[in-house]
Amino acid sequence: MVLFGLDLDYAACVVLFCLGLYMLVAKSNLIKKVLGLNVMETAVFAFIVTAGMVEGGDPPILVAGTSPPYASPIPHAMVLTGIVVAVSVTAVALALIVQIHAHYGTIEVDELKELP
Amino acid sequence: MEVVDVRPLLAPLISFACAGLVFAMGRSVFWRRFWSLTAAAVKLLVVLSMLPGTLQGTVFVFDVVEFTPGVGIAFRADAYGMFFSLVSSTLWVLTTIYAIGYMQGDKDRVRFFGFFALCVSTTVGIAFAENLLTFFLFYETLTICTYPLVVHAETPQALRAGRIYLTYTLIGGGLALIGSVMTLNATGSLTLGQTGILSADLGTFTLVTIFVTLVVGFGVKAAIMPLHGWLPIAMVAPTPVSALLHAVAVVKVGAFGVTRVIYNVFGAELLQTLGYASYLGALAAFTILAASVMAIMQDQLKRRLAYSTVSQLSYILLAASLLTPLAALAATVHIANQAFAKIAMFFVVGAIGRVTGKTRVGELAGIGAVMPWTMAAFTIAALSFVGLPLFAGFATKWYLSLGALQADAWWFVVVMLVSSVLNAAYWFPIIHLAYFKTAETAAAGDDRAARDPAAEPRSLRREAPLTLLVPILICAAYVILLGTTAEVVGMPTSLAEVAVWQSFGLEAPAP
Amino acid sequence: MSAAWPTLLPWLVVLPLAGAALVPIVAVGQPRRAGRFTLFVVLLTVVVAAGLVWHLSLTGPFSVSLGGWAAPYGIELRFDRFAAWTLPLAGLFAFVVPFAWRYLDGTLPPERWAVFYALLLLNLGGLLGFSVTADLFNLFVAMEVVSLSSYALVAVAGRGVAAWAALKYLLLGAVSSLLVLFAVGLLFTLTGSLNLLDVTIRLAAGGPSPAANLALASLTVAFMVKAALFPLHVWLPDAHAIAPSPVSAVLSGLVVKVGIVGLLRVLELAVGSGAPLEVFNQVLMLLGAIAIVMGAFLAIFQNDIKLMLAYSTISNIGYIVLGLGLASPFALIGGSVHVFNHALIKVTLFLAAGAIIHQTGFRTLSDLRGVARVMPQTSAAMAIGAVSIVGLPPTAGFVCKWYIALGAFEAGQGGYGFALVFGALFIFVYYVRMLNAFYFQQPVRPEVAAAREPPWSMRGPVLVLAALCLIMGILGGIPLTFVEPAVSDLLLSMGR
Amino acid sequence: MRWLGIALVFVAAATMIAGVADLPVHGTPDAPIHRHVGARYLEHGVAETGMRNMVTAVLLVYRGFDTFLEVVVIFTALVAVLALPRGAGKAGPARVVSPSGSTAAATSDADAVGPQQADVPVSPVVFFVVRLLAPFIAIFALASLYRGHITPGGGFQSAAIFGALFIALALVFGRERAARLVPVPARVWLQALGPVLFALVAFVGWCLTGAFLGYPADAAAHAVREAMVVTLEVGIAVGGAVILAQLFMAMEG
Repeated sequence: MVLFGLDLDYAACVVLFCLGLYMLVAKSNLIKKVLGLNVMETAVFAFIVTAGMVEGGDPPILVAGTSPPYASPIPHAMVLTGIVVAVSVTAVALALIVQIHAHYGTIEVDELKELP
Repeated sequence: MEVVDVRPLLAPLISFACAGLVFAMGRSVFWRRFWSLTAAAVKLLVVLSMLPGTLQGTVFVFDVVEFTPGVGIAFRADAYGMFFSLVSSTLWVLTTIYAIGYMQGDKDRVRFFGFFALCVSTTVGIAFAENLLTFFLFYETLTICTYPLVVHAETPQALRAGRIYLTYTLIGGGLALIGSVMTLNATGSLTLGQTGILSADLGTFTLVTIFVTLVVGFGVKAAIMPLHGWLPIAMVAPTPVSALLHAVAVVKVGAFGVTRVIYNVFGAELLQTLGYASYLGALAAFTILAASVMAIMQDQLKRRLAYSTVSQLSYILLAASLLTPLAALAATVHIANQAFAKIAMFFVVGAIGRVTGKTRVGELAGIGAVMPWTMAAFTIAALSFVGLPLFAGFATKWYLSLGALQADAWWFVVVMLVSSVLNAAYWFPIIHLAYFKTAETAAAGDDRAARDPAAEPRSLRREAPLTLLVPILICAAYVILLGTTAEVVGMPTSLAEVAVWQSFGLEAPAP
Repeated sequence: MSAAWPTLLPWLVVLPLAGAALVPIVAVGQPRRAGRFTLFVVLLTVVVAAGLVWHLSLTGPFSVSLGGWAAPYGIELRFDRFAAWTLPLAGLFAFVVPFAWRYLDGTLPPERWAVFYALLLLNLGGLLGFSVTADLFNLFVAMEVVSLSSYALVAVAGRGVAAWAALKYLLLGAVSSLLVLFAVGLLFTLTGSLNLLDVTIRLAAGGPSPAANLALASLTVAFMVKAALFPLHVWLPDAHAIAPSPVSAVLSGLVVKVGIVGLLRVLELAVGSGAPLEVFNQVLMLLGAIAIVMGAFLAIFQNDIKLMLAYSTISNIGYIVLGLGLASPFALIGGSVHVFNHALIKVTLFLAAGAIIHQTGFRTLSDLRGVARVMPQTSAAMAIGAVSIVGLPPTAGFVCKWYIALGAFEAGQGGYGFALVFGALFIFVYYVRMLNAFYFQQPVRPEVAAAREPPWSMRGPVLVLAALCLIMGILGGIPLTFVEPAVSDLLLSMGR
Repeated sequence: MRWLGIALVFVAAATMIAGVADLPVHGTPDAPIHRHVGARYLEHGVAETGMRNMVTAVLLVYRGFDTFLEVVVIFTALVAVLALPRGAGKAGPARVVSPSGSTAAATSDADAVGPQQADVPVSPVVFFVVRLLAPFIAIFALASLYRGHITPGGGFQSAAIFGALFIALALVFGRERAARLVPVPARVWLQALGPVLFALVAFVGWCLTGAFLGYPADAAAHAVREAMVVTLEVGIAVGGAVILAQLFMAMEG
């Protein structure tokens, strides 16, 4: 859906990206920061998949039931890999947060800044 | 004509290897002394072996490795480089002997002798540098190697002196780097072999910047007036360091660098037309006079010597800035004259400090009786600075005045005379104190006719130990030698003439 | 045999990564075997890299399409002359691993040695993958392997403090990776292909477009974060200071170069596609100059030697970026040569500092007074490293300063030449403090007075690296044989 | 600090919107994304790879190296988490982890395993539903793995489902009992399955076709290609599942 020359789907992804960025930058709780990071990641994946979509196209599985035009398979492959990267980064981030909590007893950035 | 020869590379390598050996085997006193002395002697022989060839005008060239396209690390032993390396090699031998005696029982001698050898290897490297890149390479290495020597005493003042020394010299090094990079960018080559590689059509901005950055960059080590602050403060180093580095190696490198810039980077004709050298001449003249005045006020012996060095170095810069062959001859010859005279004085001050513990001018009353030979050398050096005939200093002043007249700048002759008077003003009181005053009369403050010194009781005479005395007397002998044999062929002055001919691109007239 | 070398290119990347997976298996019974096996894998990689570089010197750049699919349809690995830097990269790892053998005794419990070495190998594999790939998405995934292993390597030894530094590094690094993925998505949408060369050609055909510029801008910002260029450097000092020394050496010397290689790729992309190059160069020049001065300025107030070394990384990255920004032949050569020289110097410095900390247990200058008396050889390596990081002549650091200053005047930007030279001298202020403390002051702490030289597995690499710093300083010409043609090709394509 | 964040977000939003506005409108079949590489995959995909699901074809055949690096990333995540110091620090909740071979094992044979065994008390309804559905989830994961090249699904998807199943069981039956699903000595081998199998298959492909991870194209070697694909899929699925399980176990909150 296009509105004054701007593709609204892409615009939605950008807005989602910026929301995630805000969460990451402004929130003081570490878990919320990591959640913000995940929101940003989802936004980028959504952007890549919508780019590969075809209006009324079938998924790129060439079996009896499907017919061209097909959605492009490469964005899906990229996003699949991207999701695994997102999972890995989030896993390591959470493990670090566990360490910080274990050592400092808090995961609020403001409190962490005052501690020695 | 140019001859490819490995000796210009060999000279720095010998002292570099000596430094490595001293660091490696320095623990044992014998091996440390053995390596230092043999390396000094061998290097002097290598440099001397090139002397006959140079006198005939042959230039020994050796390219080591390509650094950037068109410029590499290369050596070129022309007459001027030979002159400077001869001076520094002979003095290295003398200073090593002196240092062995002087540093008896001192701590960290391994580090001392190691870095000592490194400094001399860089000095010779600078003397034989074929292009500004190699020159700058050794120039900065010299800064790094002298720092541990300046800071040898490890006292807070020594560390402060080291910091100030580094600030001055590294900023100088930075400027020199900018200058050489601009020259390479402007002309595509950095060789010091020709009489000037820059051309007038480069635009005043580039030429002025190159001149200022290179002259100030090397001028810092030549201790010209506004940039001289580090020299008096660096006197905190042990005397052999002050003697070799601050009277011969480091400061001479600065003066040598400025003269290379004037004669080989710009070239006398180009500077004649541009006229920048006259500003340098004025600054040098001012430095000669102001430093002498400052020297008079110094009560510390070593600081008085330091200010005298500042003023003497500006002789070389003044001579170089006159751009006439005779003045260039004065500049070259003064490198040797000032070196031998100043190093003799430093040795004397060191010997006095070591034997009697006196460091202030006021305490020197009656020292002539206590250490007659040492003070005799001091007097010879002082007379040479004042410029009396038969002493080395006279030759410089004589050629400098001729050069000034050749460049019809008569007021520089006046500067010469005034500086001689000022020199007398700060050397003769010391000699007077030393010989014509005994310790009691000086203390009593009256100036009754001094009793005959010969009648002093035998027990009062405590001469400096031989290892200190011998280098002092050799230096004094050199001062006289340089003074009397100015015109004799084969003597240093003739080498200086060959250097001047090469700097001005004249044909060597049939000997 | 020489024809077979190119097909080994994918194995250059796969060897360390598969090796990393095997390390925990090899170390099941014997934790020490992990270290030996890791060195074996690294040396194998060095041999492959040497063969590839030798082949490169014979035939020039070559590329391998994986799976047999031609370039735009499959992933293509390209070994161009800039990729020759993978040999010294693997070589430096071969020094860091033996150093870590004894270093880990004091810092990690034996059961975690295996995962530590696995992380190191993954880091090496990711770096190699990043340097040789010519495929945009592959670039992203390889960068992710490097970043992920770096986050963990920062937090491996410390308690909460290291985790906090690592988390800051992670959050910033993840955002920059996302920007790369976003740019890859944009470029893929615009051109329909992921191969670097193919994308460049199609972008050029398409003419200038804000979307392409946005993609290049987000790539630039992302790689600036990875390279810790000044305004985006906040994560680097804590991360590199808290990490164990062999890790700091790898992070500061090699992982930071991911950003630089990335910026080179962006330069190639921007050049080909006709994007506004002047803006790109101006920004790089300005930020590079600021980084040099600020990196030096911030370091003056530090007392912890590893923090000082971390800050000097920031100014050295400033050198390289200034070289890239000036985009004149000599400046580019200087920047590219410094990518290797700085890695060599920084690894020497961090390993020497690590050895000193390992033997004495202290990290601050005031505690480490007089350490040169008890550890002369390591302190000598530290001194050589300090002199070369400042860029004084006989050492490797001087080569780049000379070239970039020359390049600055060649590009008519004299001001940057001055900033480069005098910004570097700023650094020497705190290195003089370090050398004074080491050499010219009496030991204060009894532990320092009682310390001895580190074991040979730590001292050997440090001394050899220090010697290399000097050799590479004098023989500045060797890396030129690869860098010069590479830069001239790049300039050719820039139409200069 | 807060205002800096908001300013940064707006700047980012503005530049991205400006850039994105210039993109060709999505969804039209003739957009550049569909014409170039994508079209070729759709056209020759079935013939060259013998797979129906083009996404899996891209993942395993055309861009197999990406997937190799992908498996390495997930392995890096595991190694990263294992590298961090273990155990609760001074401020962590003191939670007594009963040793794995403890009394719980004694009662395992008795069928009366009640919800109270779990660390966190679980309502009987959830306990019963999970126990009931567990086998079916496992079968679905296997189906997704097996039919990955014909229908949507594949290695990563089945790994995710297996991981989720493991976590559900761990929550319901308690961490120690679930840990015995993945025996400690086997973990070291299983976690390395992904990268190692990929390297082996790539080596085989290299020997057969001279190209890294090259699949033999001729009809006779059809079986070999099939075997290679299945090995890769199994490597990704099992390796991924074990890694996800270990990641969960390592997170002692």
